Amino acid sequence: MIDKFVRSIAEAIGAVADGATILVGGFGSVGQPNALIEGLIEQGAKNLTVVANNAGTGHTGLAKLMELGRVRRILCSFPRSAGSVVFEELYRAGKIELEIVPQGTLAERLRAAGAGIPAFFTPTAVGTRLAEGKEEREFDGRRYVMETALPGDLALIEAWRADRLGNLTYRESGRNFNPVMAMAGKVAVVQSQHIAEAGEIDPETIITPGIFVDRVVHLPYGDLAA
Amino acid sequence: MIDKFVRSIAEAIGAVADGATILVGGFGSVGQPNALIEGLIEQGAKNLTVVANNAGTGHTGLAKLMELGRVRRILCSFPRSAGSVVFEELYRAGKIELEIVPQGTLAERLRAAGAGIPAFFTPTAVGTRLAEGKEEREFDGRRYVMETALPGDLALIEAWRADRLGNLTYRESGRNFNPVMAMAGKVAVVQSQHIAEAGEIDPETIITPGIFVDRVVHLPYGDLAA
Amino acid sequence: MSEASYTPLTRPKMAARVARDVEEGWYVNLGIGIPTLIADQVGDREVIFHSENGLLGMGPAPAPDKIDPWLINAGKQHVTLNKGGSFFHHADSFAMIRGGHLDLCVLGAFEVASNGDIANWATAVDDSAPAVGGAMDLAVGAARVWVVMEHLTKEGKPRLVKSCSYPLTALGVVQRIYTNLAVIDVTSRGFVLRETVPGLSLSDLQAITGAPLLVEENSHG
Amino acid sequence: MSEASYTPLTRPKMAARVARDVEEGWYVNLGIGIPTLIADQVGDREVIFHSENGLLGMGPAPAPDKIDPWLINAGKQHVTLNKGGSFFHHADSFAMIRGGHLDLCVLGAFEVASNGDIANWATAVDDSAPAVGGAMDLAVGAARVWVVMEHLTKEGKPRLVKSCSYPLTALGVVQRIYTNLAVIDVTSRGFVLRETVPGLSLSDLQAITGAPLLVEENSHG
Repeated sequence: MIDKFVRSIAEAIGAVADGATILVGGFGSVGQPNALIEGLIEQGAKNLTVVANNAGTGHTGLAKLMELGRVRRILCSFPRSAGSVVFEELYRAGKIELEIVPQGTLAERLRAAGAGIPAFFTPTAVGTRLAEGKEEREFDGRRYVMETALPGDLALIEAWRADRLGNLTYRESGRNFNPVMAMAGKVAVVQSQHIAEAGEIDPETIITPGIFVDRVVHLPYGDLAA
Repeated sequence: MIDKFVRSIAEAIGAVADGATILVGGFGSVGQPNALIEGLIEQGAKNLTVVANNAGTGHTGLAKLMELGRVRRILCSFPRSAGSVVFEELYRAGKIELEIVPQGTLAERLRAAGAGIPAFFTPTAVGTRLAEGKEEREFDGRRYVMETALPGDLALIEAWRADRLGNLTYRESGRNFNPVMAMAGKVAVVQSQHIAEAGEIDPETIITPGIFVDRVVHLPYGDLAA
Repeated sequence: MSEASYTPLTRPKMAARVARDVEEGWYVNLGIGIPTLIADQVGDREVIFHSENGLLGMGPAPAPDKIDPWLINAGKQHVTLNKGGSFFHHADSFAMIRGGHLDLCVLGAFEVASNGDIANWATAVDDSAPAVGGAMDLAVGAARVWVVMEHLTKEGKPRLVKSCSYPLTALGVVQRIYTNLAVIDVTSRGFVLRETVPGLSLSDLQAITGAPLLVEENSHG
Repeated sequence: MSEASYTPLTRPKMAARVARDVEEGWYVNLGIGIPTLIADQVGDREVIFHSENGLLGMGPAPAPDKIDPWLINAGKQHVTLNKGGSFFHHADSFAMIRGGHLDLCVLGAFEVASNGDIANWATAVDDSAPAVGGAMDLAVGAARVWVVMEHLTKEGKPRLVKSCSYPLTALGVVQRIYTNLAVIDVTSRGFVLRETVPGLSLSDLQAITGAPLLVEENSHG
């Protein structure tokens, strides 16, 4: 019988090589796989590339991973926000590389990686400094830049509900980047608030089918809305 | 108040210009907008380009539209199937143009059109006669062909449930091409088996948000499974 | 030519002025800042608000005791979902944006040029780590891109210019600008003045605008 | 060297032979024809079957009185959905395929070349309107592509060849071939024979195979 549930965060994270690319779900504080990020901190891999919408806040989670000097490079759309103190200090000190990616391009590059599309054209960023060095091309008289797929070695996902097959649902704006990152990660691991029996989630409502998911750890740290 | 419901098939179809490109949902007989196809037949537009997975069977629906000489060109992945007699006769007689598109490339070209992506690269069809004349390019040592977006002037969609805002759900394998065609159509019109009040469909389970939908006609021609 | 002879619009009034032009049935994305205020000003018209983090049908802020921590907008503020709203993931959300499905996007800006270029993400060329978010996608994707901003910077420099000095967000996309002093269309001929606050003359406005303001014959100046 | 000295596998036995190599937990897409028969042969192993028209967790055909007309597979046959199955649209379905998420795809074929090229969609170069369906996507996308087919055509010609004569479906993708006579791996050195039906010698098999068959030292011939 297939059973993607594992008993610990460490087991979920598994082996992560130095230099790996880690995709981290979430937008703002919603849908962030905080426990898995802690697990990655524990695990110890370094020289990481992190792909996330934001560059962490305060001194926990992503910010802590960066503060520990474990992140060589970060790709995100919104690095600077209230509380992104660790990132900003590292960046000013030249201790972390940054690639700013427009939010829609970030989402599409992740989906492309998951969908076997190595590159695509987008009108976003044409003529701006984020298009510098990128191939440009016209279609029907409009200018586009070419963007490439952004795959990850490991995707850290937060879900609302999961079953042993790895089928996932999310909650409200907690969905955000999680489904495309689950697709784009060579290995996708999930922390889920709730668990369900196989067949309990209506097959019409599964957002991430289990084919994209490798391991799930049940972390009922509380229904924040309850 | 927004109300995308219309009272008749004719109203749903609206004005269709000669030479228009029509996207027709469905895979096999499931999820096919049969009533809307009839409406298009009634409406009278000719010299049409049709995009559909199959090229019609028997002498009804798409086959009838073709038999009436209204289709100049068809793009599909599976033109020849049991009962595709009308298409085959027209094709042999040189009275219809055919572009065969691999099924996954067809789906992706439609999604691209809906997502503002003018072109993308895919490994599908590399080195085959379906890639003849197409731009080829290597990424990381693997060969890919470039495919372009496939937008439609009008998308004909079959849904299971719809509300006045045009939010849709589908039923089982009736989903197929319908969601990507709704995205890719400049105008998307829907025949829906069931209707719901706004807010009645769980917002987590809406497959096609109303932003992609223009008009909906309620056609309770029977829950086939009941 | 006295400044006292006219009253600039307050931020809520600017938002209200934009809201007047928003039509029922439109799908609209509102940027952070003044644009956010527009949602409360559309009155009885049913307008569907999109938030790029995966919401359609975004409603107003909840009462403090009704906050749902899972429901935030792109500005990370707590919001609600109206009946008939929906949730989707980021790639689908930006498919809506990039695919031209939004009827309108209203953005704030540092500068708009008379050719429609907009600069609204990086405050300086040497800003080392500016946050672009969804601004570039929204600016190129929506069917209509309107900007709402103060007519002048805090230092008194024009924000409507011949050519942007800040790093660009997108080229030639802005169609209309609402400031605290005027409504200006961006046309193939450049800025066309549509209206001003009462008491403000064209010449006074031109003096604080960085590019020529045209007036069409049937304009309601 | 008599044909009577060995018994070719029947179609169900060919399917059963393939099924033996399918591992629990794999996500598998089965082509039309013999591959379809594999699903019933995996026994107790939990294997998740994908159908390109938007199903994961496809189950067996329903009893005639339990047919659900909305639930068909890519071959347009009525099927069921196992517990834990899911529905999705065509672009998501082919994202699974093209994105390399399927562990295995088993296809029928007209011909397979010793470099892994497969021809399985158009029966002749001058076939004017062949139906490709999802064959080209499946052939390039799955992590493993296996072919199950008769060793010879009805006319007695080899289907394992040096170079395909039929229009190609994909280049260099086939990893293993199951015929009614043998199991053959496709390697960088060409066809490597893994096993034959009892009583069939390598030389007899080579005589009806269109490209050299290698045998590795530790092969179970």
